[in-house]
Amino acid sequence: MTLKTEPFILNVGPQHPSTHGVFRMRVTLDGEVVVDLEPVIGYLHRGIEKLAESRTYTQIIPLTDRLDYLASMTNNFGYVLAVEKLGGIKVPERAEYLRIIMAELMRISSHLMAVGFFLNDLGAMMTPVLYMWREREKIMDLFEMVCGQRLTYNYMRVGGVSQDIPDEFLPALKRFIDEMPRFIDEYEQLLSQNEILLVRTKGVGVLPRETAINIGASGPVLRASGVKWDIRKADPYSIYDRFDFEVPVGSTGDCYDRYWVRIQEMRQSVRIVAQAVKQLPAGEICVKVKQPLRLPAGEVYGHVEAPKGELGFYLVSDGSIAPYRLHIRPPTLINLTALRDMVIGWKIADLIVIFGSIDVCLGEIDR
Amino acid sequence: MMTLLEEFRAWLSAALPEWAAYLIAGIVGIFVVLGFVLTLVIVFIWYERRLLGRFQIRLGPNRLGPEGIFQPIATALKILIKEDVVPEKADRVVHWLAPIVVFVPVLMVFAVIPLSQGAILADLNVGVLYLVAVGSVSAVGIYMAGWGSNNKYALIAAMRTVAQIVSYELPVVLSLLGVVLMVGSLSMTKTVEAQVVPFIVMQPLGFLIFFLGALAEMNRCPFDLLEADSEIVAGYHTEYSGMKFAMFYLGEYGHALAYACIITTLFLGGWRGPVLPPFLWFLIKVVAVFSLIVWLRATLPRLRVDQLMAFAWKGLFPMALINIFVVAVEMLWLVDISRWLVVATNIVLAVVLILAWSRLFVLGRGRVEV
Amino acid sequence: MEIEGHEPALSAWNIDVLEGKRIEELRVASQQPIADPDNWLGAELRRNILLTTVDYAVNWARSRSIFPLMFGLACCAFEMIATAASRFDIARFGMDIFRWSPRQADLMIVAGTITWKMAPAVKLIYEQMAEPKWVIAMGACAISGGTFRESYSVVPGLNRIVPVDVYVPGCPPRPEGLIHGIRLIHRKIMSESIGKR
Amino acid sequence: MTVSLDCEQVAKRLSQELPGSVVTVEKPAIVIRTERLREVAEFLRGNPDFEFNYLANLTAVDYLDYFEVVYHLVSLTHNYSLVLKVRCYDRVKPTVPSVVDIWRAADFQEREVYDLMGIVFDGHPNLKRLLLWEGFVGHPLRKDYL
Repeated sequence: MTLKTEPFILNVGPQHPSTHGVFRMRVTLDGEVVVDLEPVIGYLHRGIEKLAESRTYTQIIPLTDRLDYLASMTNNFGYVLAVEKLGGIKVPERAEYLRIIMAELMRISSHLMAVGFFLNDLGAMMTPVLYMWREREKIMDLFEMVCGQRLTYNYMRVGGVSQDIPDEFLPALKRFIDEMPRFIDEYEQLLSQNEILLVRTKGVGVLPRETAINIGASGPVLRASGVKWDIRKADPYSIYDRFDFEVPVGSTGDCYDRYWVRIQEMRQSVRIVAQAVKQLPAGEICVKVKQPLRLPAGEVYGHVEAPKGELGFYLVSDGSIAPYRLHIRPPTLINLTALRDMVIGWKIADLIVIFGSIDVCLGEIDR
Repeated sequence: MMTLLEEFRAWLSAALPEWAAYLIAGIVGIFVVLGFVLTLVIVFIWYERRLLGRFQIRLGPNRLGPEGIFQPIATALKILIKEDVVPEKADRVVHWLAPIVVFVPVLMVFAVIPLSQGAILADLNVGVLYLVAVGSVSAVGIYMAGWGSNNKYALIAAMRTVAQIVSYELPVVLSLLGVVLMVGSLSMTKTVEAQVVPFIVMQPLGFLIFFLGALAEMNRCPFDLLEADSEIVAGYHTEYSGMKFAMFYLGEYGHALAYACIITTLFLGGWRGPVLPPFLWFLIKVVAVFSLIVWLRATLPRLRVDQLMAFAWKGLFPMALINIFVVAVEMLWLVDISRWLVVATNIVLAVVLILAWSRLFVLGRGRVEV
Repeated sequence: MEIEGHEPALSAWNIDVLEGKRIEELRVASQQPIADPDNWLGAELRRNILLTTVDYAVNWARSRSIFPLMFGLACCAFEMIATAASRFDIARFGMDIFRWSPRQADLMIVAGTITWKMAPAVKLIYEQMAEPKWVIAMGACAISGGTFRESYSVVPGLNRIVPVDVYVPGCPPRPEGLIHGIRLIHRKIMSESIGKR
Repeated sequence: MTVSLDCEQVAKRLSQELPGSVVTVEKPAIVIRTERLREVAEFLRGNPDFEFNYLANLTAVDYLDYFEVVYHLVSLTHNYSLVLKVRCYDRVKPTVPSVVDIWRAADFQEREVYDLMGIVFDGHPNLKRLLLWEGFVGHPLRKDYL
C-alpha cells in the first residue's frame, strides 16, 4: 500500500519578504523538497525600451537610472559609453576619472546590498543589512554631494559628466577609502567563518562551470563558478587599463563562493578608487555637444561590467534625434536562466538562499 | 516551610469557612502571579525592541514617554482593537481555539516557579514533571493554528512545528534529569535550596543542552523556523489578526519569559544571592537570560529544517544521555569526596564531547535527488 | 490509499490565462481614480468639542504603533528601507516591526511603479488587510505613474485601484519626506473617531 | 582586448564550410540565411578556432519591411566577438529557428523577443509571454503598435 502523495504547488508570490522586489516563483513542492520551479516575471515591466524610442538621447539618461536602481551610476555609464562609441565623441580626462570613481563606488554600494540581503535571507534578523547600510549611507552622502540625489543620480552626460565635484568631496572620499577595508575585514571576520552560514551555504545551489557559460551568466555569478571573465579586464572600456586590480574567481560555484567573490570585489573596487583619486587630473569635465544630439545612422553594442554582470546597450540609430531601437541586455534576467536547475532537490529554505545569492534587481529584469 | 500563600490561607480560614478561604486565597494568588507575569511580558517587549535597536546601531522606540516606556502599551492596545479577520474557508473552531491552547500553558508554567523566598503558587513535589508536561502542550496549539488558517504557508509552518518541538523535547527532558539527579527531588523549592553552587557551574553540559533545547522550544533564533519571516511569510500566525494575534504575540514573549524563569530556577540558583533581596536576584537573572536570548536573535542566521533535526537527534540527544550517565556516576562516588571535583570532571566532559561531536557529525548536506 | 475524485489541478497555462483575464477586467474597471477618504477634514471644523477620551486613547494607540506592510515594488522600496534603517529610524515611532502578512499590518506603503500585471495583487492585498488600514502612495510612480505614465503597462496612479490617504511626492522621495508622510498619517488617525469609521 | 573578428574573413570561411549560408556582409555583422541559422550556430560553437561558446545578447529590431534578429556572440577562450543577423520578411507570422539547445542563454531572451516583438522561435521548449500578461493584445515593440 503506497501512500499517494501529491505535489503541493506554492506561490512564492510577487509580494514576499525575500524575493527582492516583485518576482514570483511557482514552486512545486514534495514536502519541503523543491520538485519544480517556474519563474514568473513582468510585474515591474514599464516598457523602458518602447519609451526610449520617443525620447532624445539626453532624455534617456534618467530612464537608465531606473533600470537597476541599486547601480544607477553604472547604468548611466554603460548607456553614455555606447552613445559616445557610436558618435565617436572623445571625453576629457577628468571626466573619465570621475566616471570610474563613481562607477566603482556604485559597485561597492551594490555589493553591500547584495551581501546584506543575502544574510537577511539566511535569517539573520536585519542586523548585517543595517551594518552594511551604514557604509552605504556614507557612499550615498558622497553621491549627494556630487549630484544632489540619493538613488537616481542622472549624473553622466554624453561627452562627460554633468557637474564637477565640490571641494569637500575629496577629503570625504579619502576618509571613506581609509575606513572601508577595515569595515570589510570586520564583515569577513564576523561572517566568513560563521558556522551556521558555512553549513547553510557551502555546497548549496552549485552552478557548474559549463552551465554557467552556456546560460550566458555574467558578473559574480559567472566568476564564482570558476570562469575568469571580467569585461574590465577582457575588453577594457574607458580607462580601466590604467588601473591594476585582481579579478576574484571562485572554485565550486556554490552560494558561499558567490558571497565570497562579492566581498573580494569590494576590496578591489576600493583599490581602484584609491588609484583613481591619486591620478585625478584637473581640466574641464564635459565636451560641448550640439543639442539635440544627432548620431550618424548605424548600430553599436557597448557593454559594461555592472555590479550584477555584463550590462549591454544595443543602440540602432537612423540619424534622427531619437534612437531607432535601444535594447538593454539585463544581466540578472540571464543569470536566472539556470535558477530551476540550481534549486531542484533542495528545500524551501535553500530556494530562498540560492535566489538571494544570485542577487537580482527587478527593475533590470523587467525593464 | 510555609509558603506565603499558605500563611494567607491560614489567616483567612480563621474568619471564613474552610472552602471559602481556600478559594479566595487561590484566586488572589493567581491574580498576583498573573499580574506579575503580564507586566513583565510588557516590559520584556519594550526591552527587546530597545535592545534589538542597540544591536542594530539604531534607536529603538523612544517617542512615547521617557525612553519609549509606553510603546508596548500602545502596541498591545492597538492589536487588541484591530479587526479580527477569519479566513472564509478556515476551520472556524480550530482557528478560534488555537491561540488559547498556545497562550494558556505559558501562564500555567508560572504556577510552579519560586519567585522569591516563600513565594510560590503551588509548591508541588513534582514541580519539574509538571513543567515538562505543560511545556509541550503549546506545540499542539501551534499546529492547530497552522492547520486551522487554511493557508499554505501556515501549513508548512505547522508541519515544521511538530517536527521541531517534538524532537527538542527529548534533549530538554534528559538534561532536566541531570538536575533532578543532583537535587534528589522533583520539587522546585528543593532545587533552589540545593543549589549552594548554581548548577550551571556544576554541570555546564546539562545547561548548554537545556538552553539550546529551550531556544528551539520557544522557536527563537537560531531555530526560529516557525515564523521564519524570510521563507514562510509569517509562519503559523499568517492568518491571524486582532485579539487572536495579540495572544500569539504575547504568547511568544510569555514563552521566552517562562523559559528564562525555568533556567534561572534550575541552573542559576533561583532567588539565592548574597546581598540583594531574593526577589531582586530572581529578576536580575531572568533579565540576564532574556538578554542572551535577544542577543542570539539579533546575530545568528537560521538553521534549515533537516539540519535542525540532525542537530537535535545526532547532537543534543546522545550528549544528554552521556551527561546523565556521568552525573549519575558522580552522584554515587565523587560528591562525597569534594564538590569541586564534580565541577572539574563535568567541564572536561563538556569540552571533550563538544569537540568530538563537532568533528564527527556534519549537519545535513541534504540535496535529495529528484 | 488512493485519493480519487480529485479534479486535476489547473495547468500552469490556464492559471496564466485566468490571471490575464483578471488583469484585463481590473484594467477596464479602473479608468477613474477612487476618491481619497478625506472625510476627516470636514469633521475637524464641525466637531470643535474635545475628543472623547475613548477616541483619544484609541487614536493614540493606533497612531503611535503602526505596523507597516512592506510593499516595495521598485526604487522607492530602497528609500523606504533606508527610512527603516539606522540613520532615519522609524522604529522611534514604534514602526520597527515590519509585518509581511497583510492581516496584521495597518499601513500599506506602496513604493514604486504599479504595472497592470501587479494591480490585482495590490488590490487583493489591500482587501486582505484588517480594518483600520491606511495607504501611503510613495513616489511619483505610485501617485501618477511618474516618468512611465504613458507606457502601455503602467497604472497611471495608485488611486485607480486603492483609496490613498497620503501622497508622498519625489522620485524617490527622501526618507525625511516619507517620515513627514507618516506624521501626516498620525495626524489623520488622531482626528478620527470610532463612531464614524 | 576583445577582438571583433573581421566579417569578410568569417563570411568567406562560412561560405566555404557551409555553402550558401551567408546572404550579405553589413559592416559590423554577417547576415545569415534564416533556415541555415542552426547549422551556422553549431559550426561557430564547435569549430576549434572560433569556439563561440557564449551568447552575450539576443534581440530583434523591426525595420518595417522586415524583422531582424541580432545575435552577439563571444568566445571566452579566444576572446573573439562576432555579430550574426537573421532576417524574416513575413510580417504576419515571422518565424526563426530557436537556438536554445545550442546556447541556453537564449531561453528567456527569445521568450522576451516573442513577447514584445511577436517573432515565433520554433523549437523553443516553452515559448510563452515573458513580461506581459496572457490576455495582452499585440506586441508593443513593433513600430506599427500604437
